[in-house]
Amino acid sequence: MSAPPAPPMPRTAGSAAEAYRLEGELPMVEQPAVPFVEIETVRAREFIPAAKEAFGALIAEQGQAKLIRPTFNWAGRNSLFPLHWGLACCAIEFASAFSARWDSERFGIVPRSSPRQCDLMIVNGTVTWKVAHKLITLYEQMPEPKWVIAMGNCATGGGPFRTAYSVVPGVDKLVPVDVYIAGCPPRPEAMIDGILRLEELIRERRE
Amino acid sequence: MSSLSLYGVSFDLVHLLLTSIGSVLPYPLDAWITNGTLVLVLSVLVFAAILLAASMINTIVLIWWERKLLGRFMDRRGAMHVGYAGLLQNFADGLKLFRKHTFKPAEADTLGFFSGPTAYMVTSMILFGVLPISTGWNSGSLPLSLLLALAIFSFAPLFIFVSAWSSNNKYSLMGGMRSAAQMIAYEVPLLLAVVAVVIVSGSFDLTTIVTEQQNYWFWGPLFLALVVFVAGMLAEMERIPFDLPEAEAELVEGWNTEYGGMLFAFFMLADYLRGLVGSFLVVLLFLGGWTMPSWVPGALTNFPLAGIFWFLVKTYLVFGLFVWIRASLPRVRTDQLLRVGWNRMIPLSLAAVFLAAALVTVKCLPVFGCLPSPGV
Amino acid sequence: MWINMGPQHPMTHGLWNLRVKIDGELITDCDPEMGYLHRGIEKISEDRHYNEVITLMDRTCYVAGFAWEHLYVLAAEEALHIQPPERAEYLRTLCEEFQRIGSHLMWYAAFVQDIGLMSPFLYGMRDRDLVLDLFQSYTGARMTYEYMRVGGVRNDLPPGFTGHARKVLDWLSDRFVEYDRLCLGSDIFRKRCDGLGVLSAADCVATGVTGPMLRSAGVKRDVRRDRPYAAYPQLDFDVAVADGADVTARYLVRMEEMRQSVRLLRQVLDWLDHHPGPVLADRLPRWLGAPYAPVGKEEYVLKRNYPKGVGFSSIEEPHGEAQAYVVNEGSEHPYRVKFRSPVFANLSATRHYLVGYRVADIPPIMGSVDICVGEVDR
Amino acid sequence: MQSDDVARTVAAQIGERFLGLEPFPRTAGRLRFRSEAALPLFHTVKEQLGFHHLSMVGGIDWVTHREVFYVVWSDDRRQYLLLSADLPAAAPHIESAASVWPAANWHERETWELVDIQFDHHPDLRHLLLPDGYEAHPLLRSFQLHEPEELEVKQRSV
Repeated sequence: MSAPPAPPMPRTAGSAAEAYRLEGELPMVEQPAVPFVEIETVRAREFIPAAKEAFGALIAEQGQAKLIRPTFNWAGRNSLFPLHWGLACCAIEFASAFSARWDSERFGIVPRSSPRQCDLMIVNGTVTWKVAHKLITLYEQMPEPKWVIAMGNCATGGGPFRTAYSVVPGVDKLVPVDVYIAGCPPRPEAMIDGILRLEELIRERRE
Repeated sequence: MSSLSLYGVSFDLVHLLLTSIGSVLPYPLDAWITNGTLVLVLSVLVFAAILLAASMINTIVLIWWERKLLGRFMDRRGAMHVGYAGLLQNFADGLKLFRKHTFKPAEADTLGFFSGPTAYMVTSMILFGVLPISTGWNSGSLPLSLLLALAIFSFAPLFIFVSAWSSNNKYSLMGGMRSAAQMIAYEVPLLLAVVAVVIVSGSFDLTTIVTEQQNYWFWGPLFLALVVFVAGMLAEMERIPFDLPEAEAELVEGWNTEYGGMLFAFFMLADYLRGLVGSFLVVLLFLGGWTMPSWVPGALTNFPLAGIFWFLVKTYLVFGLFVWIRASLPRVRTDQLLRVGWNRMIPLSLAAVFLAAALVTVKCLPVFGCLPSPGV
Repeated sequence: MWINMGPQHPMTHGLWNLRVKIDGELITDCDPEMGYLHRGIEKISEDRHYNEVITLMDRTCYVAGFAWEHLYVLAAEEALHIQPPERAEYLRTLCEEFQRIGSHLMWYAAFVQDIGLMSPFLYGMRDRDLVLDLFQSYTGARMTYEYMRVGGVRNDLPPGFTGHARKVLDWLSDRFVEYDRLCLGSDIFRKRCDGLGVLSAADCVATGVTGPMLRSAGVKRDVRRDRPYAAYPQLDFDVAVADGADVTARYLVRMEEMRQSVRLLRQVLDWLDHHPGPVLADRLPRWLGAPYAPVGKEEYVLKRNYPKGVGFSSIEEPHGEAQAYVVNEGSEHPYRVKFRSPVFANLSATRHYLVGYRVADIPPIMGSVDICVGEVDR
Repeated sequence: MQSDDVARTVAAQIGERFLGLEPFPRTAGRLRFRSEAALPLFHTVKEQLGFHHLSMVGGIDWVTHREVFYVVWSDDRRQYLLLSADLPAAAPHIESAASVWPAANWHERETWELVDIQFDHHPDLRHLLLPDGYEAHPLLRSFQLHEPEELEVKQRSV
């Protein structure tokens, strides 16, 4: 007994899954016989998605769970480049965390000035409405995968300036936040601890 | 020589592999598979792969060396938690950058944006095929290998400028302009310093230049040329007293501001490749390459791969000097840099050339021999 | 071509935007854009009890928290007619002078990084941590202390503090020599900084520039000397001045100020060793530190018959001359608090000391101004 | 006492628009004047009395009226002098001091946007601390602080 022939892939919009779903709902239409060998030039732009799909499936089945994802997660969590900027008080402790006593570079944390080269935005201070759209721009300029740490009370929820007219009550109203660090300002140890917790999150990440 | 060279090694390897495959194959196939052209092509590929692996590993270890050394200069530790003493840190960085989303800013020029870093990386890598590392590590004797190396070395400003221009970012553009101006300004004294070496050694072949240094290394008699060469090299490598194109304080990240992910990794890797090549050249031209003076006990120079070992030791020490300079000097300004380049470096390098010519004329080189070796 | 340097830019050391018009590498015009860190501290203060405002003061200038606490506390005491005990005044002087060293070390770290010196940044931060450790030993915090009170300070020093503080001062005095060797000993440093960002004494006065920038132009003006407050009248020190009005002169002034601070601190520590006493005035109004509750409009109405008053104070903050104006209308909240930030005035003169130089000169010049955006935007 | 000299000089210059010199601890005093006399007063204080340094400009909303105050410093006298004028609550305005003391520029911009005091003939009166187009004046008494409204927390899309 041979398996029924797969329905033809739709050429335009829609996906294979959609075609299968339709098949369940509608009565089968008689298909003309397909010749065994079809001589056709395979174009690169058709080949690449197909190959991607095939290899993607292969990797998803076999390698990804055991090899590829752990490897890349290991790399990703051990080299987090935070964005080098300072908003307010916490920025000083942020800088202290890179000084000789705490030396975040031990963990591979190196601040970069260009958002294009960063994985991690540490919001180290009070976010005002005036700077909000620039913060979002910076976040959008960072390439995926990216993370955000809200450092200190102001970034978490407005802190002592919560009632002020110009302050965003927590940066999570602007961008998704992964880790919140309490403190006003948090000590450098706390900042490093926050980053290590983020590393734990990345370790369990599946994508 | 050819049987000893790295290229010979790869040829032998491929030949062995193909003949063993051919021995189990029927008639027409075994003749085809052991044919000379195929062996040649494959051995070139194997040679390139060995070079690639060696250069990559060396570059990554070089970055580690710089980070640890810089950490010590700054009273801290540097990377230490990933792998033993942070040795795997740079592999993690590389893998992470590989994993990052590759993108292009909306207003950037596609062709230039992607080809710039790639070409910069490739030209830096080609250099490894040219430079001899030890007696067994070259692609055969090129009579003009020094000129070829320097020619390839000076391609870089073009590609930096292309990628900076096509990024469509004001900081990138300014960085690219500075980079081009600086590299062109320092190309001239660099080459003139090399001319001094060529005059003394009488050859453009790096292998010959090294064997000429068997008795005395050139840093003693050609000290002036060495100073000019190191300064020029610092400018070419864009390291800290001359790192204006990436001056972090004013031009965010200089010409690679808009680059992220793998393209940024290309830039970083190519920068350090050039750092490695620069240190190689200093060692080859002035510090005797893989040779060691005769007063060093034979046990230290006669073990297998001793040439490579000593060559790498010298290279890393020279790079350590560059790191030391980076840790202790501030950055100069563009106009000061160019003024020093055109007004000071060129006269100095001309003086070095004349000095070398005078030394050769009066034949008093052994007097200056820094490490005289009467035995050889 | 206008370029935006900020709000996220390595040069800014905070959240502001320097818009620069350049012609090639030459600066032809500039326009600082402030307010990215405007947190409405003056408004929130009207909502707080007198002692609660001190919490905000620490965050106003986060590298010189003690100086701003001191500034506010002086004005509030004047407005509320309270006299602090003498030991508290010495303790405040101790805090302020240590804070000056800490702030200048922070400045040093940021400034040398701007001109590309990498290691001294780490050295400056390392030595600043020693000062912060001292603060931590008697306030419990590294940066936001909440130590001073209207009418004194919160607590006395822990036992053994003065001995430890003297050791730190000895260590720092040695380090200052090292800093000078690293910077002034370097030809590149001198070439980068000499004759840069010149702002003459007349321009300084006209544009309201104060602090080390003014003293670097040769004007011997220091609030600690001209209008002494706290324990300064009893202490012996010199006002650091330099000629040249350029970046190097500002460097020299700040370095000398740190040495003078060490000298002042030794005197203060000696006094503190021999004069125990209370650190908080007795018979303070209890509502000074009542718990915070948001208040409505009607709360501003006078409730108690406390005498009204206006307090004005002026201190020599690490960045320059800071002033506070506190209006007490007899309620438990200050009616109006107004601060004068020295960096605010120093930045408003940007056009005078930036135009005509090159893009590469912006970081050293702005570094020599010593910017703390928190107190500019408040 | 030097403050007598201040009162005399100012009274001679601006006449009855000079409202008196109140004593103020550890300063030369607080000089009250009518807002119409601003510019001549500033010139007098700076040029005749030698207060070359303007430190601070601020405003206070007294609900019934507004007050604008200046703090100036003289290097010769080593003293501060406070200048203060009352302005009507409706459309408060005063002549800008920026032509006399350039330092007043930013201070007046700040006072304008926070306390809503119009400075006539100011060279560059636009928003400094608040974003462009912000219409409220936060340091007025009528401006109330309140708990921020609840906003939606952004979630990671991946």
